[in-house]
Amino acid sequence: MEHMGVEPGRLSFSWISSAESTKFVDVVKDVTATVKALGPNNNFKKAADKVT
Amino acid sequence: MQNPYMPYPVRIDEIITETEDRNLKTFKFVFLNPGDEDKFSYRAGQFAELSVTGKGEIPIGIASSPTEKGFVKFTVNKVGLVSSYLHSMKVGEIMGIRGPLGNSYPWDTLEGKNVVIIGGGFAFTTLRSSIVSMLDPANRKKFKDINVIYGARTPGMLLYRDELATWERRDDIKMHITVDAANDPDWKYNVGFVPAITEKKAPKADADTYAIICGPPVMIKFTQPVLDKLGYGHDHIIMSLENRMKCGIGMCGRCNIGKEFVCKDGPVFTLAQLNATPREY
Amino acid sequence: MKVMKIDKNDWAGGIGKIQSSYRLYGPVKGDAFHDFKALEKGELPDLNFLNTRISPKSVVYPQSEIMFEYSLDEKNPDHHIMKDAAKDYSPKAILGIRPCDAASFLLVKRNFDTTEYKDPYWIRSYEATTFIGYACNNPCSTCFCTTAGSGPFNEDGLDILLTDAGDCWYAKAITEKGEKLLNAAGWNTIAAGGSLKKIASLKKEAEAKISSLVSTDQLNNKKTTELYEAPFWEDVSFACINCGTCTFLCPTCWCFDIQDENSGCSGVRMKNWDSCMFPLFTIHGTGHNPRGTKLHRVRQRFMHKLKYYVDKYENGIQCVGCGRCIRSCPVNIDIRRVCDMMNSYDPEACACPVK
Amino acid sequence: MLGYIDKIREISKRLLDEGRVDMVVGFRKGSMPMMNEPSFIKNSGEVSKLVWDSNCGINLANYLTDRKEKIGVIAKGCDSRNIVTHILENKIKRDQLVIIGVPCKGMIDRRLITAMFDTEVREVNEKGDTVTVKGAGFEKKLKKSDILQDNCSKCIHRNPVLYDELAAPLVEEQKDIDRYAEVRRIEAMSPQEKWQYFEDLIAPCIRCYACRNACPLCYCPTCFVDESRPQWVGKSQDETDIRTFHFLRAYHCAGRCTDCGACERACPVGIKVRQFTSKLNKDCLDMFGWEAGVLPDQRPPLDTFKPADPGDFIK
Repeated sequence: MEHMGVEPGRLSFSWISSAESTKFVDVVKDVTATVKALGPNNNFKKAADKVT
Repeated sequence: MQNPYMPYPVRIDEIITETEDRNLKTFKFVFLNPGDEDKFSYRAGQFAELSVTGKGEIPIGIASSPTEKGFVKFTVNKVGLVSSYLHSMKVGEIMGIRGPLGNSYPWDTLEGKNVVIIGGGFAFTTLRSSIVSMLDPANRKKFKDINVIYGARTPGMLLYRDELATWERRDDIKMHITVDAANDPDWKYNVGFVPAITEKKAPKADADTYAIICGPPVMIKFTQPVLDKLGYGHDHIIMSLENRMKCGIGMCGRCNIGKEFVCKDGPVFTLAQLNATPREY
Repeated sequence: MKVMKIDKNDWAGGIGKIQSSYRLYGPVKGDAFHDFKALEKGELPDLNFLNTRISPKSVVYPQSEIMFEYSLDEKNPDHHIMKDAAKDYSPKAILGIRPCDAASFLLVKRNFDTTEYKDPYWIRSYEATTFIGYACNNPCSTCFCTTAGSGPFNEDGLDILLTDAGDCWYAKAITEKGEKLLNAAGWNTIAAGGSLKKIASLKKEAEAKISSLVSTDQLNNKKTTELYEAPFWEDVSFACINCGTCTFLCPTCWCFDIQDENSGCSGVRMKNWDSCMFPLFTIHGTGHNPRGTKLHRVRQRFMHKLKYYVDKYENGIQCVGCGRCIRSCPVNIDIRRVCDMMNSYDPEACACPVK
Repeated sequence: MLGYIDKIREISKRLLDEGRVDMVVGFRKGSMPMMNEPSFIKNSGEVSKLVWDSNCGINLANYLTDRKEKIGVIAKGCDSRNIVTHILENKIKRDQLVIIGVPCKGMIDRRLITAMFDTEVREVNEKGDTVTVKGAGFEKKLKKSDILQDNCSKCIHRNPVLYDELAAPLVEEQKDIDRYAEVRRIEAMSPQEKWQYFEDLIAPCIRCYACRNACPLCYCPTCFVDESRPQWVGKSQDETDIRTFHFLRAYHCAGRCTDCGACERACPVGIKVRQFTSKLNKDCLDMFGWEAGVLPDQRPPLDTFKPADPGDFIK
């Protein structure tokens, strides 16, 4: 994804057991904070409906 | 220039679950714009594209009869994306219908003739349209004997059961209803596959007798030899086809069998016509 | 009709003038090949090409075209009702179209403009277009237009035919639409008397360069079902990978799909090019596919172009001989070979598989 | 490589005569310069139709699956690697095949040659390492190594990795090839530059799916772009949908792609489709030491777990 031009930080992988609730919360907090800091991603929005 | 892709807006007026497996529902539509009903003037055997906004369109045979006014009816089997969504819709919701499309059963040819209708399963929709239309007091005298052979897997899988019972009681139409197997101890009609019942009940062929046959491929496959045996000429066997369609007006290129478009030149063909085309249906 | 002489020095100026009253499309060179594009103001068409890689059909018939818009928001009084999308049918002109490609529009018109139904998108767009053809002085070895109902100087479907006469252009006005455009361009110097003769001799020269020919004379005499069952289809279709290259590049392929696409509470219904090469094209909701194998699909493409169309319209094959499918097929399936096999097919003589 | 054909015909004839195979899948002479057509022969009288030269780039592994016959197949290095992949993925059984291995010296890039000249290329002949290109009013001799397909020029598996018969002695593999210079160039870009690079790369795409259909790996009965329930990708020419198609397809080839170049060869508008897969090939090599289709008896990295697999990307 990063190779395609999606900024680092927008995609995150984690390995969390169903018992690791605190880790889950931490990861979600981390990821949302990183994504918010990056701001909105317009790249994957569709082009405005063009009429030819 | 009239835009043939523009559906008429309609409101769902009534939804009837037809069969015990709940996979077949009849939708009754009312046109939103008063003038559209007149523009949607059809003959039995034609179909329309049901347009579910945001999902797409599906070609469905018209189940109501031209003699029934104020609404149009379609019976839809739940199969793909659009039909599944349609099954989840409720009375009052807005969608569109586009048509009428295709040719119809050859009513000009059938006038003054004996008509044998052979149907199976949920392919009975345009046949219902035909029967209601022929039985209309203004039309009945245009036809000689009317025989109907209609089969389904079980009694609960028959479409339009109330109407079937009404027709049974009439003496101007001979009904031969059958099921593959009856799970109902009170079943008082035939048991057996459509081809076998056809062999027993269908009138012998003559120049004035036409068979309209519409049903699943396996039924058609085994009924056709029976009709051959009874002496029906291939130009006296009338069939209605279905194929994947999009435009419904002979332009998008997918539904053709040979040079004929099922959507525009069909869906009704005689077996004699089909014999001359590749069997891509 | 009149022939104008265009001094090569007046070329750019004329193009500019056309652009003030027409949306102008012309061939433009990309990285490796030419393609038709809407020309910017001041941009000149690049006529140094044999033919474009992709056909110019998209100028009239875009690959993806929005027909309707709708709202799914029940607060909107017109929710779930289709509304016509805004369209621009102001005059446009396509400059540099090869005669074979121009002829293709006449073939496609038979599909979209019928007595029963008319496709308003195709017809309006077609009628808004002025076709300025560009005669082929140097056809390719894969061109077989002369035996496919067209030719390097063929005028069918054109409003103007441009001929490169070396030191100048000759522009022959074929229709009133064409004359109007020549006026708009300010190209109004009538060519000297010898111009028609010069064009005729260039035409003869070009036609003589067409080295590949197909025979189509027997196609309408063949029985559809016999051709359909001919044994050569296995051999013809073996290499095919069922990509849509041939159909997407073909000027005469018109098949399309209709799709709804939602975005939030609104959406559009559009027409997109489709291809008989794709299994999805014909598959039923039940999963049954009447053209379930690549043999079916390859056969459909050739039967449609070379038999069904011939029978349906009794006006020749649905092919103009541009050769694009031959040049771009990744596995070298050649319509000329298939056409000859079909045209010469004799079921009696053919007990063994044809190779 | 021209000399191979006698041996190929001889082997094919023998296999057909002995009844070891029902058909031989190979190439017949094409109808235009630099093109040969994949085809099959079923009786040994037809072996003379088979040809072999530097225009046999199409990957024949594509033509083997979903067939019942016993097949003799002519396989270059890349074809054989895709056959290995097919065997690993249970698309075909080893004992259904007789592989006629062809040590390969690379295929020529017909698009490159076509683009070199303003007028049409009418005739192309090869002799040894020299390729002679002729057209109206020109004739030019080119060195074969200068006009190879990009993937062939970087190929380090020219010899078939799996074969039953061999059409010629094995060739020397290319050494010291920098296969991933272009990938590294993109890796060094900023996210915005990367985005723009791929946007420009796929701008000409017409969604004909030639790349997908030419790829031996793309054998799904229904491709994700064709699914309607759910519909993953829009059907219009929107660049988001086009990009989604290309990069998801590349992901589906991760750890499986043999860099045979079929996708690029098939693309009618000249998109360098391999730019998507090369990065994944490089990563597979860097992280797992894996090259697809080289080892017939090892599972690919993405369907196995080893404790030593790199996992730094997991938080």
